[in-house]
Amino acid sequence: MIAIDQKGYYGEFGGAFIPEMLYPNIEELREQYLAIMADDSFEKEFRQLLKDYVGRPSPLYLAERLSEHYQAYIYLKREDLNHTGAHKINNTVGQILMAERLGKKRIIAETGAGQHGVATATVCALKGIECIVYMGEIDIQRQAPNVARMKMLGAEVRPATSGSKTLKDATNEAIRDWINNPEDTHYIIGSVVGPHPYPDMVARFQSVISEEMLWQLKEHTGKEDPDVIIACVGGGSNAAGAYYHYLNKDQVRLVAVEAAGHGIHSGESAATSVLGTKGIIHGSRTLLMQTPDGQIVEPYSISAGLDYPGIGPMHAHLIASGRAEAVSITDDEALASAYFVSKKEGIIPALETAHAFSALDKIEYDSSDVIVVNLSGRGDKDLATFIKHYDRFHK
Amino acid sequence: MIAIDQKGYYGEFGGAFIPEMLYPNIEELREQYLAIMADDSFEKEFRQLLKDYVGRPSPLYLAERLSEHYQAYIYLKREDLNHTGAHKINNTVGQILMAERLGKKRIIAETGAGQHGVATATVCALKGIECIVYMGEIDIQRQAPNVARMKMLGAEVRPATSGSKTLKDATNEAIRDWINNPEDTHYIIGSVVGPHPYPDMVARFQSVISEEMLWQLKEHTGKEDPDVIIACVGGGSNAAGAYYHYLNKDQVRLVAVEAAGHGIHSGESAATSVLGTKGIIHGSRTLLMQTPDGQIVEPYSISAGLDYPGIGPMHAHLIASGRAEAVSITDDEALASAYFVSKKEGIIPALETAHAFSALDKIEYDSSDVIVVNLSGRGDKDLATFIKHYDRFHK
Amino acid sequence: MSRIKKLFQEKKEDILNIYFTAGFPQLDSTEAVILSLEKAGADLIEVGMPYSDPLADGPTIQQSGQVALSNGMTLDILFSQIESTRQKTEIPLVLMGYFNQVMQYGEQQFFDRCREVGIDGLILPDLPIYEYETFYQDMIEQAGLDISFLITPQTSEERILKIDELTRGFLYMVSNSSITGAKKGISDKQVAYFNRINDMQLKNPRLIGFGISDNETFSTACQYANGAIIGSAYINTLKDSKDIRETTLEFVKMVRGESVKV
Amino acid sequence: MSRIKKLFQEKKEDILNIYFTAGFPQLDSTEAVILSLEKAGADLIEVGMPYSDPLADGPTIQQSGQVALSNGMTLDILFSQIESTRQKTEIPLVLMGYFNQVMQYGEQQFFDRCREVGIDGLILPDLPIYEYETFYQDMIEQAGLDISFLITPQTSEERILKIDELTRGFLYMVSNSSITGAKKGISDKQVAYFNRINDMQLKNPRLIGFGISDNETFSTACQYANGAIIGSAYINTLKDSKDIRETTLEFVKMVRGESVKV
Ligand SMILES: Cc1ncc(COP(=O)(O)O)c(C=O)c1O
Ligand SMILES: Cc1ncc(COP(=O)(O)O)c(C=O)c1O
Repeated sequence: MIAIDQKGYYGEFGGAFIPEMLYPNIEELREQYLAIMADDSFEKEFRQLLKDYVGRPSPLYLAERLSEHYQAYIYLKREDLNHTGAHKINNTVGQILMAERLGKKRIIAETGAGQHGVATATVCALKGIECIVYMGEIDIQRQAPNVARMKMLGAEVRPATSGSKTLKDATNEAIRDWINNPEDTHYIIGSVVGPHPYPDMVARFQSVISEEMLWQLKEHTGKEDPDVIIACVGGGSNAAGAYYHYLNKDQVRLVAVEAAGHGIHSGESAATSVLGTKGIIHGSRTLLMQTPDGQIVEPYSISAGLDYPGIGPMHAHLIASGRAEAVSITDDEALASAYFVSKKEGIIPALETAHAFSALDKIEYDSSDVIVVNLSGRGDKDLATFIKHYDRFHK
Repeated sequence: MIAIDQKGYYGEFGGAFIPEMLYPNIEELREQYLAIMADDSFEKEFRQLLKDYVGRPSPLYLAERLSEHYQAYIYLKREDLNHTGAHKINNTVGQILMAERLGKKRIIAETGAGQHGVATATVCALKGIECIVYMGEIDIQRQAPNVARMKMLGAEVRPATSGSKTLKDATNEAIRDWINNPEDTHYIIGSVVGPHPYPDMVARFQSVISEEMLWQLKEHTGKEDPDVIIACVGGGSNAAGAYYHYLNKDQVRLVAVEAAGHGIHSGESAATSVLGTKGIIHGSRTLLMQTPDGQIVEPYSISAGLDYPGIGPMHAHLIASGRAEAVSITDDEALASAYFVSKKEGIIPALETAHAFSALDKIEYDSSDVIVVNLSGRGDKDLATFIKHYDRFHK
Repeated sequence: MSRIKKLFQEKKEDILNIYFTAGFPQLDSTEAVILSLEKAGADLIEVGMPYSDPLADGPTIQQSGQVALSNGMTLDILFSQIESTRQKTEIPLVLMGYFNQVMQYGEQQFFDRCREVGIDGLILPDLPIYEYETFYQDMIEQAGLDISFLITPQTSEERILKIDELTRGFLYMVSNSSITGAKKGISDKQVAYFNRINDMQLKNPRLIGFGISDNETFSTACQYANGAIIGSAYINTLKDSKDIRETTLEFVKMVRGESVKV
Repeated sequence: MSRIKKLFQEKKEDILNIYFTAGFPQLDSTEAVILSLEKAGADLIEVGMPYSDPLADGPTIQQSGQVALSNGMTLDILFSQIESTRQKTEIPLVLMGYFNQVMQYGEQQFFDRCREVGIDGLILPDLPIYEYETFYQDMIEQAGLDISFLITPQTSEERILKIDELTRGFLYMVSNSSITGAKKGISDKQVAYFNRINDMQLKNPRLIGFGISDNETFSTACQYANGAIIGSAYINTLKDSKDIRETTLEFVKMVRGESVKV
């Protein structure tokens, strides 16, 4: 049985390793999140916004040309069609409603690829709430369109200039902001990471993905279960959402795809499942990339959303327990998949999602298998990167 | 009764003023399009792709903060949530299936904002068909993200370097290409313009917009009819789609919003309803901006998708007959609306669509009125323009 | 009898029809071009009304039109140029342009003025025969103007017969389905098409246009029709011309094969 | 009795606890800093273990940690530096760091080694009391180490009592809910909070930390608690120091109000 316990542990992973300054915030959330989510008015508003504002259900699309190429039934769960272009908004819609009910007046968030920052800025605009987004300086450069979008939406983007100047550091800065503003501020974490109850709360908001997959697969194939679900894992929120209702169905294989950067052992990688060891990052006991002395290692991936040295505790548990298979994909493999999928299906995936597609080249499957790839986001934000590397892949 | 006649006329507008070289293509299409569209297998494939690939139905969203601001019930028809980010794909999905059934092996298209080019490149990738998109040199510059997307999708973008180097000239080039390649090529026109049967065919493919509005409004408000429908008009395809099922319901006001550029009478404008006179453009008798000598005037708008000297013959008829009200919106009014809507609703509209929003400041309505704004596309492609002018609007 | 009909009655082969854009290279070169063409031995002249958006023309003709328009050419200027030139020549003149120009001038007015200034026929490539028959045939006939329609390799036999019936003066036989100035030479496929049309025994004489640029293509075309039409190749020559008269003389000689240009 | 307990038994007020980052400004400045602080009159020293991702610290301490890490500081080096410094001083030493560092060293090993080298107490800001009680309390007690937990203006009364119960040595009273080095001065609101805690009659002595930087803030803090903790202000001084001993002497004098730095 894969489940989270009372204290926020999936097996030995999870918990809430937070400074006392954050205790009231986290405790308030921990005590209330399940009750608030179970409340009828919350549920109603959440579902209505998912439908009318986000555009859910996101389609489940049988990709015929990919299916032919890979000789299997490849379905794409189209989170790229959500408002703002990725799965991230499922969670931010939920959390802004949560923040409203907790009486918060100010929202902070961290972002890597900028999708979570945009999704947060979006729901803050929707509700007229102040929004500050922390983003690594390097990510600000490589995901410029999303920075522009946040500005349009009225959010303030604050650069994180320490460490690797990427997602990890943006998260540090967001936590520091929260410590400094413990009373009126809600921190909308963008993935299934952070102290309990965040991993569980975010997974629940994202679980709408697999909730829809159940009936959509039934409609398409006659049965609820696919043979394989593939999702990329930065922190792991899109994967958590895609796996959620299948976690305890052992017949469904779960494939978690992480970024191997220039190669797993190149020293420039974010392949946490291989390189990670148990430790604490951002308030959670999980797998992370660190030195023997416990210093967190700066990760690398071409994909800002996967460029993170840890994974959510649920995924640490799924991988450690053997429930999920981890696959590591290099920058170039992901780029090749992005070009390939764009031309085969007319869908330009996000760089993060391109890693998930690459797993189709790595895993074993039968020609009768139904494989769902969670298409976590669209690639508009990555066009500059795609164009930069285009010629190298098109001789 | 608003309807097209046998020869492709809406009242005195329409027809097919084409050189003989195009006659076989246009005639083949004219003879077959209705039968093909009525065919079960076509209908089934079209509907399936709209659902699973495009992500239809697009939501009808009650914009609460806009409603409060404008003191009316403002609903947004969310064509921005379609795959590729605008209404254009409804038409290209239909036309690629049409081209397939006509046995065509090569697709050409013109594009202004690049949305139609992207939508065409997308369906060509989906079907594995060669795709060439003509685009004005100026539009290639101001809509760079869409140029990159077309490249990713495997299409060739050919610059139109004559005239104003915008949509009109791209259309000329596409027609020339078609004249040169009359046998294997289908020309996917991107709006309700061009010779009969294009205006009617494109309107029919886009009519899914108002088809959904009927039941969505019923669900939201208890009745099928809104009081007002607002849509921007470049060639007029999103407007045609949003009006279609309401054309003969005179109780529903139709508002057509065109681009006034630097001001209707500034000499830099695309306000065809005011400045246009009857004439022929791109094979259709309609309203267009021209000199007394019949030379077509180069239009101007900040919005590439509205920067066109004509309007589709349906709209010429709707306006000339008084069925639709025309509203002209300047660049700066549209920009102000883009900033306003982004911050009020968390939705960044396309520059084209921003013109439609501006009409809310211009028309009369009651506080009990249900107003649908057709949110024809998202603004990702326009971020550079928005950021360039941002400071001027945020003192 | 119209000048065009007369021409085709008197001459059955090797008819050379040359197109030029009015107002190009200079606003007032119209007369010089027409008189030089006549002098050089053209049989028929197609006067292009420059247009902002000439859909059915290639880049050469487009650009010449742009130049003409920026030189200030208008229909009124053109008509008076023709009117005065007509005093000096009896060569058949065909006006070629886009139908929007006709509409804006006022259809009836346009046709009347054509007649008045001495235009003999019209080529309006984007006026389809359906519109022609329904709205304009009577007006044009009453104005006493001839009109040429196009046929292409894709035109069906049935439709060719219809077009032949409506045409007065000569048929414009598009050599291959492509816009002016686009391709070079004449292929076997085209020859088959020419023969097919030949065998149809149409009532109108036929001129082959598109892709005719020199003596070789002109001579080949003349084997299969009453003559041919040259456009872009002549415009290109005019573009670099120092002396319209001389350039035109050399060009027509070259096309006729009477001398080779050095 | 531990050195910390002894200190608080002997001295009830004006206790000065100074934090520094081990390995900053130089890898081997640890001993000089400790001995200088003692000499200058600090009562207690908090030795910071530099960390890559110090969530609860402000930019000054973060940056000093980065410098220390690039100087090559590791836990093993730090422990041996302490071990040899401990031969020369009896001042109470509290180790401050993040729990991941403890985990990677091995919890039991870490606590044992602390004891061995002469560390007296621990501050582990991201080790919550639930985890402490459940997993580590016994180990730490058996190693004979004191441990300080934090309380903040937001901490509930019930929880303060619980924290007071678990704390051994002294309570770390966060002056306002913000990270180190973030704010300046002490407000009325804070005074109310200090008074509220004072009235609770807790078993542990209390030191006020965060925002203490000079004589004014130190004196105010000392009115409401047994003393105060200074971190960022001292690090900032060290950063520009030519002579650790002299800088430290002047800094402590300044804080104690014994002389004003020029
Ligand atoms: C499109 C997309 N997919 C995946 C991710 C990775 O995040 P997660 O692992 O939480 O789904 C991101 C992060 O920004 C993203 O933008
Ligand atoms: C988002 C959007 N709206 C509107 C238009 C204008 O086209 P139409 O008038 O055909 O809807 C365009 C054209 O590119 C567009 O991209």
